[in-house]
Amino acid sequence: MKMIKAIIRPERLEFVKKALENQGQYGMTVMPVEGRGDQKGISLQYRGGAIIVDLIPKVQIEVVVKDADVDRLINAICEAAKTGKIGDGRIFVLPVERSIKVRTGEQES
Amino acid sequence: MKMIKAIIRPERLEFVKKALENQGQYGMTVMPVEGRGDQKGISLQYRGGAIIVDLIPKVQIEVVVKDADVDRLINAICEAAKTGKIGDGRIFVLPVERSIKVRTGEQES
Amino acid sequence: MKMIKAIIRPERLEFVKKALENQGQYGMTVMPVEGRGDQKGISLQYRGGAIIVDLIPKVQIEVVVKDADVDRLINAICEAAKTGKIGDGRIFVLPVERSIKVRTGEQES
Amino acid sequence: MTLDTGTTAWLLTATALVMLMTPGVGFFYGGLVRRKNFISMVALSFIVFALVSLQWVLFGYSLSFGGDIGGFIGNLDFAGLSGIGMEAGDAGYPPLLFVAFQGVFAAIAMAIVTSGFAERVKLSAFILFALLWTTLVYDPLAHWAWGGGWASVVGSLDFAGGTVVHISSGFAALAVAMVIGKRSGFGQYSMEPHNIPMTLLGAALLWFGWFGFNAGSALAANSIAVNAFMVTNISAAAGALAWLAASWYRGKPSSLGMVSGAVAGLVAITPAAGFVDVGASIAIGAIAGLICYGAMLFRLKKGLDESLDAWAVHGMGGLWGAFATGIFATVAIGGYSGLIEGNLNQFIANAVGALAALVYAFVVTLVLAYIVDRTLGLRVSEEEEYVGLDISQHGERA
Amino acid sequence: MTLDTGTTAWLLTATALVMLMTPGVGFFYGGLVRRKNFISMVALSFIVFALVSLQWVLFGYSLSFGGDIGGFIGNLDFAGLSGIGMEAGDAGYPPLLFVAFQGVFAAIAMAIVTSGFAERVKLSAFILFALLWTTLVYDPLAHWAWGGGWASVVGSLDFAGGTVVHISSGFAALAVAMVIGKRSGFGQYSMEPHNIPMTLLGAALLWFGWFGFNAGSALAANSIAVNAFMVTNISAAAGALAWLAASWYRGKPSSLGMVSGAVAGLVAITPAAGFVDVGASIAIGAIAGLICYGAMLFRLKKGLDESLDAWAVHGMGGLWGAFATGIFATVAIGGYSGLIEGNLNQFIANAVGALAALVYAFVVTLVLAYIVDRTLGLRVSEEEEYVGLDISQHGERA
Amino acid sequence: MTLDTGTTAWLLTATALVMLMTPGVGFFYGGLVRRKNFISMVALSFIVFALVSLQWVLFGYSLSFGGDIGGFIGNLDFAGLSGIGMEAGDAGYPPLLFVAFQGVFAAIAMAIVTSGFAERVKLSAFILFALLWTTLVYDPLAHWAWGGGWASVVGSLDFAGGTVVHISSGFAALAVAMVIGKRSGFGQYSMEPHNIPMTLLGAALLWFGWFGFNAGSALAANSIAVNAFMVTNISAAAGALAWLAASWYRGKPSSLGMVSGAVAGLVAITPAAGFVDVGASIAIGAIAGLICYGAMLFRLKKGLDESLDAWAVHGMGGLWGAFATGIFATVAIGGYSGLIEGNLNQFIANAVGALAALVYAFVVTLVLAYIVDRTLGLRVSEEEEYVGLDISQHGERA
Ligand SMILES: Nc1ncnc2c1ncn2[C@@H]1O[C@H](COP(=O)(O)OP(=O)(O)O)[C@@H](O)[C@H]1O
Ligand SMILES: Nc1ncnc2c1ncn2[C@@H]1O[C@H](COP(=O)(O)OP(=O)(O)O)[C@@H](O)[C@H]1O
Ligand SMILES: Nc1ncnc2c1ncn2[C@@H]1O[C@H](COP(=O)(O)OP(=O)(O)O)[C@@H](O)[C@H]1O
Repeated sequence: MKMIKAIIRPERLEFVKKALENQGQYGMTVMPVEGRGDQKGISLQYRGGAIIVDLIPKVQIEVVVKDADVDRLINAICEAAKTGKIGDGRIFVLPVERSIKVRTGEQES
Repeated sequence: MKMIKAIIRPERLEFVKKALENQGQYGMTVMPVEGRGDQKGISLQYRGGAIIVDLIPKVQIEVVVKDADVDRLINAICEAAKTGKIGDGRIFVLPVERSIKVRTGEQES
Repeated sequence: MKMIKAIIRPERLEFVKKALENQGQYGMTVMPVEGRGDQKGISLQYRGGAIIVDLIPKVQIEVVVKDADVDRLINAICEAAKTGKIGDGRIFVLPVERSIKVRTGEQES
Repeated sequence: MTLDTGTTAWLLTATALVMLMTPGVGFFYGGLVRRKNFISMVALSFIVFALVSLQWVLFGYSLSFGGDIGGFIGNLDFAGLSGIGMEAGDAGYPPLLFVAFQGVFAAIAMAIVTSGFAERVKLSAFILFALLWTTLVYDPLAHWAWGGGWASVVGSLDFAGGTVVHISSGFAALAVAMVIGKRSGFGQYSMEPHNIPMTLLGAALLWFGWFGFNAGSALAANSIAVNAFMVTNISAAAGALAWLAASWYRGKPSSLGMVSGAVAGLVAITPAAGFVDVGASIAIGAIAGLICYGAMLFRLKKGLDESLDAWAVHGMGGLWGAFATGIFATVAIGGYSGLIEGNLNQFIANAVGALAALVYAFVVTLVLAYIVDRTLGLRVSEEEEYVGLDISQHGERA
Repeated sequence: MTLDTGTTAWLLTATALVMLMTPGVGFFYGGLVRRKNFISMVALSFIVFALVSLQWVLFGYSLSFGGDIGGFIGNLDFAGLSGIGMEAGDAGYPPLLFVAFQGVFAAIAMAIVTSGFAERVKLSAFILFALLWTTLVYDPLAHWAWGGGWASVVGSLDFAGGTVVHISSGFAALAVAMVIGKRSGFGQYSMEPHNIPMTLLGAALLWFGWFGFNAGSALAANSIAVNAFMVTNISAAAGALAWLAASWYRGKPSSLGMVSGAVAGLVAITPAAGFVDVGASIAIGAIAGLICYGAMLFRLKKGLDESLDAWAVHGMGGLWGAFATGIFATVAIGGYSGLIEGNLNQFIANAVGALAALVYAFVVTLVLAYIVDRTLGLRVSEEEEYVGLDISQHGERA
Repeated sequence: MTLDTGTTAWLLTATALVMLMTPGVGFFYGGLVRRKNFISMVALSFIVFALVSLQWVLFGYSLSFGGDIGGFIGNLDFAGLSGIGMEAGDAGYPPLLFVAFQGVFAAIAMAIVTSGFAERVKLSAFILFALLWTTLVYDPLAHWAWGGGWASVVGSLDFAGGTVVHISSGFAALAVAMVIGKRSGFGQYSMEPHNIPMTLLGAALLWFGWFGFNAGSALAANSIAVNAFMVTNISAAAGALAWLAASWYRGKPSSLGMVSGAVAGLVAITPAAGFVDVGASIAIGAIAGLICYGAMLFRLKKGLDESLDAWAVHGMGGLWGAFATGIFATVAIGGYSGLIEGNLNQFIANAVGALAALVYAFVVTLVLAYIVDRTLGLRVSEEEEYVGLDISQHGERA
């Protein structure tokens, strides 16, 4: 199994969820993150000094899937998350050795 | 080494922590996440339109452990996190190549 | 490719970012987490009972990098994150099979 | 007597101040629950305020202040505010202003009761309950004490509503909690307050508004109002420090303890504010802080899920305040003597008034809650409770 | 007449209460936007308050209340407050107090307009616009209704600013939204309110402050003030419950709907508060809740991004209030009869006054917004909008 | 003179408004610190309010307003409020109301000082310090200016406490910061304000409450109160815009800058509010915004960790206000002339009064802080500071 870890724009989340659903992939775990990459930072300023903000809010989605589904789902995510502008995000694929359902204890690997 | 990544109900966190402690595993990293799986979504509604909320708050625990401890700890987590109802969560096991203690620089692998 | 996952003190984040930048590594994903390890917990107390707080706020950084860069970057992180006191944090290295840029679809592995 | 613009100005202001207390209760409570029920707690207060405001002008005021029926309740002569003139009467301000001022008291009483419903009540059932409770519990009690009912006849003193508002709502919350049952998971895992600063904000609004509550109850801009203002502040201060100290003794001095103590002091001085002096108010507030803290520990030990401690703070604080009024009342301030000045009768009258209200509020609330529970069902489903009332009842997220 | 300390006390208090409404609008709006624009929304209100306060004493007051020029605007005799005495005049309070009281009305009107700018306005352009709007829209409208302009001459009634403040700001927000254009992404993905409790807090401050707004507009601590206070509260309550019920009927009873309904009720009673009785206020509030709810649904259906519904709530609520004043005014309260008492003229006068103000405010705002857009540019760049105005305009993060 | 209900109404209201400022300071400060110290900041304000309220009625009032001892301090004749009647005296309101009104001033002064303790103070030591400071710094200064002490004898004018409250607390915060030392990590990494909207909320409460502070200090509902109200608002507005503009010039117009400027304007007008006209208030506020902004930049450049800028805003703003009163006072408003009207003596008297208070407050605070530090230890341990005061001092989490 693989974990697809996608870091995307927050406002594309709904589209990505829908796209995954259309591919039959419902389960996922989502968390807000901040990231930087090619996107440039911004300078903040408080009463006194300045602070550089180079971490932009993003959303990270983790989906654990069968090996065979990886390509299909990556394509679906890319399509749904893309705006064509810098900051669209990255997808990483990590190996997963097993997966356990807490409620039933059933294992897959 | 392995990373046990468990996504559980927030209100079971204390039980899982205790269970892991009982197994001698104290170190862990925890973060709030939202997830969906077999649990159905809910429809929200603002002044105007409706919004479907299908992401339910969960807690994610990451524990990096020796290979030999994985099964024991998974069992402990499952037992402590289980309520028997849909939404109890999942556990994923990922390979970890090395682990470094920042303070001392000491490495394990 | 590898994912370097570093859990550090929040107030060292700026130093670690700068250190990685000096190494030419700009891209990263950051999220607030809570962790426990060798650092002891604290007892909280509400109107009535007491609550043990053993999860201390930390920041987690994930950086996906080429295999060849791992050691160098780990050293940089360790140096920048270190205060020498308990609670400085851990770094874990996980294998990454591929990396995709959403905007362009380009893949690396 | 013609209209006194100063008194009218002060009562307009006081009414506005008391109005602000109801959302104040909402934020105080809202910070104490889990995040998933934050909106719910605040919304319950707002809904109560709107509902009771209407009930009050339609018939609630008349039930409370209409012509006496058997010492128990008022008649419907003033229903729909018929016969409430705008000309200043004997009091120096328009009678309609008295209606407005009393109306905001009725609202906050019911808002305090939401403590017993926290994080598990079904909205529709709550609305029905709130209407019943205000009509059948609050209105009679207001009549007893202030509308010419039996309690005023026997001479029980309640300056600003220690019995009418606080004992009634506090013990009602207890009855509600017993009928609706514990929150699922109560006692098994901790339910940490999710946003203490919001509770502190609510406490600030309560303390601020309470000046209107107590000093407004003088119904004039005069020296009684001034005394009420001063003793209110001092009792709150003493209560805050007493609870803080007690919780420090047993662990850490929590900010929640401090503001709970302040509210305890405010509750306890409420019935007494027009009758006692500043010295007494220190004692009343400090003892209130300790009693209510003890009551809360007792409640926790008993495993009772009267979730936000309306019983411990308002119920027990109000009870102490009623007794304290009978003890500390001094003829120099309000023309009445209490126990300390040798007037046992006053103490007895106050005890009787308070205990009768306590029993009445507790029993009738128990019955009402039971009836609503059997009919509409007071409680949401387990799944709805799990996702939280914000989403399940309001379709919203904090 | 010498100074009446009671009236002076009440107007000082009322002015302070109305002042608090402007940050109240800021928090109400701030909770409704996305987190990245929270500070911006609150800051706009504060900036408006500061700017308009200065504009008012420099020349705004004079334009509104100076000697009449053609029924349209005041002259500059009072510019810089020259000739505004501190001695109590005929009214029983110092004229300077009237200046202060009216000034906080001017500020909140412009604060309401920020709804149409939400999450996309460039700060520099906003400041220019705010100055122009207050001078060229608000000040003339205040003159028409209260400063001896044509509307007061034809007998259009506006007790506390339903037309001057609410119709004007609501329709101005609509015009602004049309010129500045939709937020990027509007209609494509949901823009969930990020912090509903802050909106509820803002609503609490608004409800509280509105007692100063309406009851203060009696300009005396008298029975008209008392009546205004009472009907204000009842209309708010009725509006809250009406919108709650309507949204319940179509889905869930949201807390946002409830407070929006309360504001709708408050808006609608504003022009009527000194002229109608409590019975009428129930109808006015409830109908306001339904009308404004309908207006909001209409706005959404049309895909109009008047983002925070100033048009639906203030514009349409104010319009209804102006008509309602012409319908429900009763001689027993304020000396004027409306349609129900057979006085068609009053209804017509009110309709004319309201519609003229509506057209004037809408058209002039359209022109002003267009001019500012062509010169400074009303809108931030797409990138700035994406990162949010807190960071891009203020260099801050909530 | 008999009781004037209008004046009594206004002073009751004003006292309540000033009370709300103390939690206002708590939220203003609480938003500026790191999340882990949010509760602590708010709790310090509450604790101060409770402590000082009690100290005031027990002996603080008497030290301030009791019979003069050598021009320096009052005697203990009024300790425990003995001899404070409830009958209206010459002033037209009950003397007890004056006690209450003055008491809330004492509380907020100490609350402002918490700026210098932020994020590192040990609670027990803080409580001791607060009691000492109020008794040995605030009470004498109040006596000097208002209680018949030397400053009033030499004719130094301080209408509402620019010197007594603001110079004293601002320079005290500076002294505290020097004794307690920098926060660990100060200057090494950024300590971003964690919740700016809460600071804006605090600012709204401060601005609102300040109307009670300044217009209440007229001690009557009269034209002086009205003038004070108006100039207070205008000075705040001018201060807000001045700081906003200055920070815009150097970078971005931050909302924090805006509200800091508003507070600067409010501080500076405080001593002047009963003596200057609206025109002067624009200058006073705008210059205050610029001076305090400059002072803050200076403080940062010096690497001084007077963490929340009480010195820059209250200390320096108060100093400017004291001078400004001596410059702009006009006989037409308050019966006194300043420099502009050719009265150099007034300017000198004010400068002397302000500088003496400054030196006294700074030096005595330094000594007190030093003594408390050597005995109880002012500061928490490094580990406690690291986890934050919410957890380490209160056992709570925001
Ligand atoms: N090397 C990396 N390791 C981890 N996360 C990264 C890395 N590079 C980019 N990211 C994440 O991806 C997000 C988008 O990257 P960015 O370079 O801004 O966009 P794009 O890939 O479209 O040019 C970043 O905000 C960050 O969260
Ligand atoms: N395929 C998946 N990939 C990643 N996370 C998942 C996946 N499936 C489920 N999860 C996570 O597990 C949580 C619980 O799953 P759910 O299906 O609701 O419960 P159960 O497994 O008890 O039926 C989800 O909320 C989500 O966070
Ligand atoms: N076994 C583990 N698995 C996952 N995270 C861990 C583990 N051990 C430690 N951590 C993370 O590292 C952080 C720092 O660890 P800690 O033991 O407190 O510091 P130090 O390593 O300097 O002694 C913890 O707060 C936790 O987030």
